[in-house]
Amino acid sequence: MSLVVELRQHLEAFELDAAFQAPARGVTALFGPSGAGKTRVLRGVAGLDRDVSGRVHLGDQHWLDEGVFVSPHHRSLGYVFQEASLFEHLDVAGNIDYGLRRRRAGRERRDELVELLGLGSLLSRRAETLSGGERRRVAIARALAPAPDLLLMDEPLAGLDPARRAEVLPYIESLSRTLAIPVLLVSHQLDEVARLADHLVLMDHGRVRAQGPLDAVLADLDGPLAAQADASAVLRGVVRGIDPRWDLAEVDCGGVTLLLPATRLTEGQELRLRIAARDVSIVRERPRDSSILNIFPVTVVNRRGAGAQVTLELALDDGATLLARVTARSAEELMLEHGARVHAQVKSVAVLP
Amino acid sequence: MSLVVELRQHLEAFELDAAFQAPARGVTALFGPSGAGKTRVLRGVAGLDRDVSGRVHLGDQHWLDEGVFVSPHHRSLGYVFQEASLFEHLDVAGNIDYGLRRRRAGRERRDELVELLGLGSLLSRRAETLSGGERRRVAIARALAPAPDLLLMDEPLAGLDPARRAEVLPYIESLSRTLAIPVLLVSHQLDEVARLADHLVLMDHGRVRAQGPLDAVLADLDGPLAAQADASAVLRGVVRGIDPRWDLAEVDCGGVTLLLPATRLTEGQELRLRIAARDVSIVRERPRDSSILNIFPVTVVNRRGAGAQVTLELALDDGATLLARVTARSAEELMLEHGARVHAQVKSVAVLP
Amino acid sequence: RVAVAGNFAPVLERLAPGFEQGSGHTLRPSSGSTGRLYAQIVQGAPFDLFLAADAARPAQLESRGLVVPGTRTTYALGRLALWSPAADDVDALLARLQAQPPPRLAIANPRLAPYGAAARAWLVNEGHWAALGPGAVRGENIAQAFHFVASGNAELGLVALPQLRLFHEQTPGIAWTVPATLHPPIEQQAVLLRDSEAARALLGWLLTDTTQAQLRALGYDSP
Amino acid sequence: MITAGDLEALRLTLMLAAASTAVLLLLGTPLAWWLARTQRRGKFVVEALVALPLVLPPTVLGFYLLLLLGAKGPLGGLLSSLGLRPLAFTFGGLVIGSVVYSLPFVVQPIQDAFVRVGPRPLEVAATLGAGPLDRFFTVALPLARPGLLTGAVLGFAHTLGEFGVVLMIGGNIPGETRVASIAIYDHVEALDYGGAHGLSLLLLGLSFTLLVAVYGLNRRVRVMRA
Amino acid sequence: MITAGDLEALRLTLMLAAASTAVLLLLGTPLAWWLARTQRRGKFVVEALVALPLVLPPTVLGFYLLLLLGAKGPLGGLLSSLGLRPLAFTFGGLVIGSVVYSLPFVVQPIQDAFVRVGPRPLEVAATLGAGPLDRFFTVALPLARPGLLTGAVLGFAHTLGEFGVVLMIGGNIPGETRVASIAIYDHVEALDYGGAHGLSLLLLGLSFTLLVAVYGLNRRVRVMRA
Ligand SMILES: Nc1ncnc2c1ncn2[C@@H]1O[C@H](COP(=O)(O)OP(=O)(O)OP(=O)(O)O)[C@@H](O)[C@H]1O
Ligand SMILES: Nc1ncnc2c1ncn2[C@@H]1O[C@H](COP(=O)(O)OP(=O)(O)OP(=O)(O)O)[C@@H](O)[C@H]1O
Ligand SMILES: [Mg+2]
Ligand SMILES: [Mg+2]
Repeated sequence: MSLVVELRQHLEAFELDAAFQAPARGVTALFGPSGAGKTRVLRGVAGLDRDVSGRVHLGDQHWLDEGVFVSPHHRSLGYVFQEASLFEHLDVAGNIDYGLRRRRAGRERRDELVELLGLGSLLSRRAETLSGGERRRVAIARALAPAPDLLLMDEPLAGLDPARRAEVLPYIESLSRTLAIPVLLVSHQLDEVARLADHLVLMDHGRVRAQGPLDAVLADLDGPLAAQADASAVLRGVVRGIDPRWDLAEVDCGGVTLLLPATRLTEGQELRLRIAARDVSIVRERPRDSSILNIFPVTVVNRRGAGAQVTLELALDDGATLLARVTARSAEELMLEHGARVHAQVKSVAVLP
Repeated sequence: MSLVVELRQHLEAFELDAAFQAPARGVTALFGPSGAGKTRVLRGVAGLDRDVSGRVHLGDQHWLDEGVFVSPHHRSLGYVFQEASLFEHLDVAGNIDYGLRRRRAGRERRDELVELLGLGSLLSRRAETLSGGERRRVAIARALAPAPDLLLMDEPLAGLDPARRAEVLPYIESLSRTLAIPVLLVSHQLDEVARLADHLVLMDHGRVRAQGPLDAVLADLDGPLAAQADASAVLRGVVRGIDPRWDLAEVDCGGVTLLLPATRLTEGQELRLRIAARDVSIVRERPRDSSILNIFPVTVVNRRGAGAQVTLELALDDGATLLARVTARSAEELMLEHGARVHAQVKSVAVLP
Repeated sequence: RVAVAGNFAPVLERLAPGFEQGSGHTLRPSSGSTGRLYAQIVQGAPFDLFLAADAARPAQLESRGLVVPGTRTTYALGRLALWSPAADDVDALLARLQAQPPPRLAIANPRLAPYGAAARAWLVNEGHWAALGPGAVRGENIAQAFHFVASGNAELGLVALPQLRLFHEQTPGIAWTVPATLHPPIEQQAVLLRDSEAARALLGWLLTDTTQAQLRALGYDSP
Repeated sequence: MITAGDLEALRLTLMLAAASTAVLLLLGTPLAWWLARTQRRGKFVVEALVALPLVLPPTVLGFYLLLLLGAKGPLGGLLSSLGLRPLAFTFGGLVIGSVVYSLPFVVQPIQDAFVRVGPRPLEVAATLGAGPLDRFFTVALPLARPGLLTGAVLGFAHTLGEFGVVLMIGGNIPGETRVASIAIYDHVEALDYGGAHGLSLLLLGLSFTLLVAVYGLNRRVRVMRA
Repeated sequence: MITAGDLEALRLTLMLAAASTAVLLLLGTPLAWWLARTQRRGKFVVEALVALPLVLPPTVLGFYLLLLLGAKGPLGGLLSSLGLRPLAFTFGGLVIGSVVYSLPFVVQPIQDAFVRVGPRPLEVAATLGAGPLDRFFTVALPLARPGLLTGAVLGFAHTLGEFGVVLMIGGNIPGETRVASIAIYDHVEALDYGGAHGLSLLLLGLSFTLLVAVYGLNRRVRVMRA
């Protein structure tokens, strides 16, 4: 069930007019500066504002359309609000279980979430005595527990420590894949988004500036992200084998093979690697005795950017694309022009699966 | 006026017993997992809980001590709460100006902040109509405008987009330096903290696990951070010159010279560079024709870590320390043992001033 | 300043212009229940003359020494009337007292109002009390008994004859005046609280033959 | 000093107060909810109308109720044409009177409490699949508890002391409509101050115990959950 | 139908209601604040005490106030021994009576509103240098505005209709203590239904206008700021 969104809303001093699609499986990231209208979009999809017009279709369910408005409680969705917004009259367990009965969901996922989010010892605590991060974890568990048909998450991981974040993110992604439900995620951490999202929607001033598969939007040197330090390439690969001696995984990305720390990887696993342009360096000749294990021959196909840094688009031999950010001086000295054959170096430890 | 903190508080299911010092100038980061007691510490310093015992001295002002308790409104501090907590009955201007009259502060800093945080067009808006990021920006402006003697900031930048964050962080740091006021900052973004903080306090379960100058805590391979992907070295340097052709700055870090993008740097400027272990790679021989401009001879002095990755402590020739994270396989193959002479490579674009 | 029992207030108001023109004094009546006025007088309320609805409270004031000695006088005797807005003739009216189920009968509270006490005495004498008394609706005073009947919530009531005379436009149906001999006299007494010339003038005027004749026309008996 | 009749009156009073409070909460809560949530222009006219019974003296209000309920009144006429007994001088009539007079004291605090709950908890509940009624009972009501308590206490206490309306439409029938407030009043009017003091003290003592229990319990509940 | 005396009574009523509301807010707001903020154990006893005047019939309450304030009462005695006039049967006495009787209606809603404001805005204000009084006036009061409005409206309207207490300690003296509610009551008692209807309508109309103005204005203020 893919999600089709087309929303118009008129507020004083703000005009929302956004349209995009989100695929049925995987995470669609909503990205944009503060005040871009991201929260407005989520509210519109959830049906919380009645003064919104347009279309919201989840598969063949028409939640909003000409003359159609399905009440929020009849839309099977989970919403993690930007503020935790816990029920202050209930304890943690009461908050998490609120949706379970109403969505007729079982308790397995709930117990899984309590475990994952470390809420076991907090279950009988009242909302008002929780720390900021604790509240947010409860809010996540509450929205996810009933296993809805759509997940809306407004910066769900803000205020969580990196360790916890690293655990929760993959969980959300695998939930989306196994249940085949779209996830709309607002985040300001592009690295996070990139590691997790399949689809990216860039918003500004109430409008969608760019949208599409993550790889395409991130790699688009003409797109709105190119100027930022966050341009990245995304490679898809399969774990071919694991070297138990060094605990390294061999990941076949169609032509090139990457060596990565094997943590949490299993043989045969499919995965997606985001390789940030800033993590890729260029050498003309393959160096010897380098700690960098991943070095591939590439062809420079594009070069953008002014000032001290430029971004290069590099074609791997199988046609996939890598991005590299280097100083303008290096680009000049190494003659990194269109068609140049060089080697790209990627540190294993910079690529986190 | 340095800050001396020693706080004890007993809550059901949580025991706070934390002591640390924060230098008079610069940012002290409070870092720790959710529920560690960071917010409790800030509240204790602000005097918002009366059931706290211990000491809070800001220079020669004794705010809390045996038999001494100065009311919060007599403590000259600015507090950015974890939730924006705007006054709902006032508009944005009313919120920002609330502290000005009471702390008898001028309006220059206020106008500067309104500019910096992009609040100009929101001044007459009511708090409840603002987006999440907008509320947070107002909260920051409100706390900073009266130029207090101490700043307490509880994840002030959560929910801000990267561009805004990159503007606000240096402002907070320069405020701390020019006014010589300590800043206590809670953050979960270690990269952010590292770029900004001089001093780090690591908390867990209500206690201080480690504290000290940022470089020391981050580089301490025995410390609590070593296991995380965030170990970094911090170098201090002075901008020696700027090459206008490539827009590159030459930064002298006592012995070694780094080339960095010159954006926002001026000649003679002192700065601090955080070099993350994951951004440093090792080669035995200096490669030719590499896009990596910063390559230094180093000596391996220490090696830690199990599994796929190890962290190396590298001594620069002037005695400063770099950290490098490499795969165990590379460490073995390149024989990166104590005493090995190798070259460390650091990408210019990975080092953000 | 006159403290006047609620049931006599409209009568006083009707007659007052005559007094004010004759004497040149202005009347400032404060009406209320006799019990309350009594309590207020004990607490020093600034009244000059007390026109009570009964004889007991003036007597009590006198025994407490709060009155000008020797001024306690009966200024009127009340008359009780049985009234039903729905009845057409007196026989039907009286027959209703024995109807089954017993009708809603409104009386003034026998404990508080002399009219109520009189009503109860008459009902007891006639043998209707056992059937009607416990279910009778009691107004705090005779005016409320009147409201109960006038609004149609009670079918018949024992009210004050002056009420019916004074407001004959609003009182359809049939009324039968209970003979004065069949119930204890409803003595309304007055006492002078402060010896002012105006108050004495008013008390004197109340007892004059012309005034008493007017009161008789309204349904009071003269003492 | 306290007669059997007084105790009877006291019993009746408590029954009346309990019944009225129940009816008040049943009527007042939805009304307060509507007032708190509606965006209609004319809302404040309804707010003013709800407060209006307050400005009339209770006895006068009772008088008008009497006219309304009487055989000739619109409501009384309707009832008797349906073959029903008129409501005046019955317990049911007393409840109606008390409800009319105490309504504003119940509606206003509850309305304020609903307003302060704000839209967010209800939105969250909706996204979790709770329909309007469900949201009302499981979110709005519990969060508005202090206001409900205030409304209930004010309504209950006010009905205990309520007097003018009851006097007018009750008819002071012992055992049926003679409540404690009227009994005390009678004692005062009859100059039986001893009886008045006794019954007043009894009523005050009883109410005080009740109120302390309610407030204490409320506190306990809060503390237990904290 | 409406006499000069009636208008006089109306004027007196409005004055009394205004004065009482002012005193009620002045007394009730700090009391509500204390009740909302205190952590003391005995707090709910005070809460119960505040609600207690409610449970006595107003006339009876008035009777006890009369005993207290009258020339022979302890307070009245004190005053007259100081050479002052006793308060009973004066405008001042009426104000005292109204205040005692309406206090719970004012305190409870304001207390609820203060509780709902919560500690956070006050903490923020403290960190911005605002002392306790400053915080109270610039943060707590504005945020508790709906509760204050409710308290003021209930107090005002209740004083307009207030009757028993005023009747008892006021003595129904024309131009001095004879307020509109009593005037209507007198008309009713005197079977002057026309006069009662007229004055009731006038009072209702006036109050309705006033209430609509207050609620409408309140709405306007909210809308303007939104
Ligand atoms: N009720 C409202 N009335 C008027 N303007 C509003 C209202 N709600 C939001 N806005 C404005 O609409 C714009 C978009 O708001 P929205 O909350 O969607 O932003 P956002 O993209 O979620 O930003 P953030 O990342 O800061 O949360 C903002 O400029 C905000 O000020
Ligand atoms: N009023 C309270 N009563 C009981 N426990 C509390 C109370 N307030 C906080 N705690 C507990 O104290 C611990 C520390 O809380 P604190 O808010 O300081 O955490 P924190 O370090 O700020 O975490 P976060 O990053 O999630 O905000 C938490 O486990 C929290 O549940
Ligand atoms: Mg938002
Ligand atoms: Mg916190």
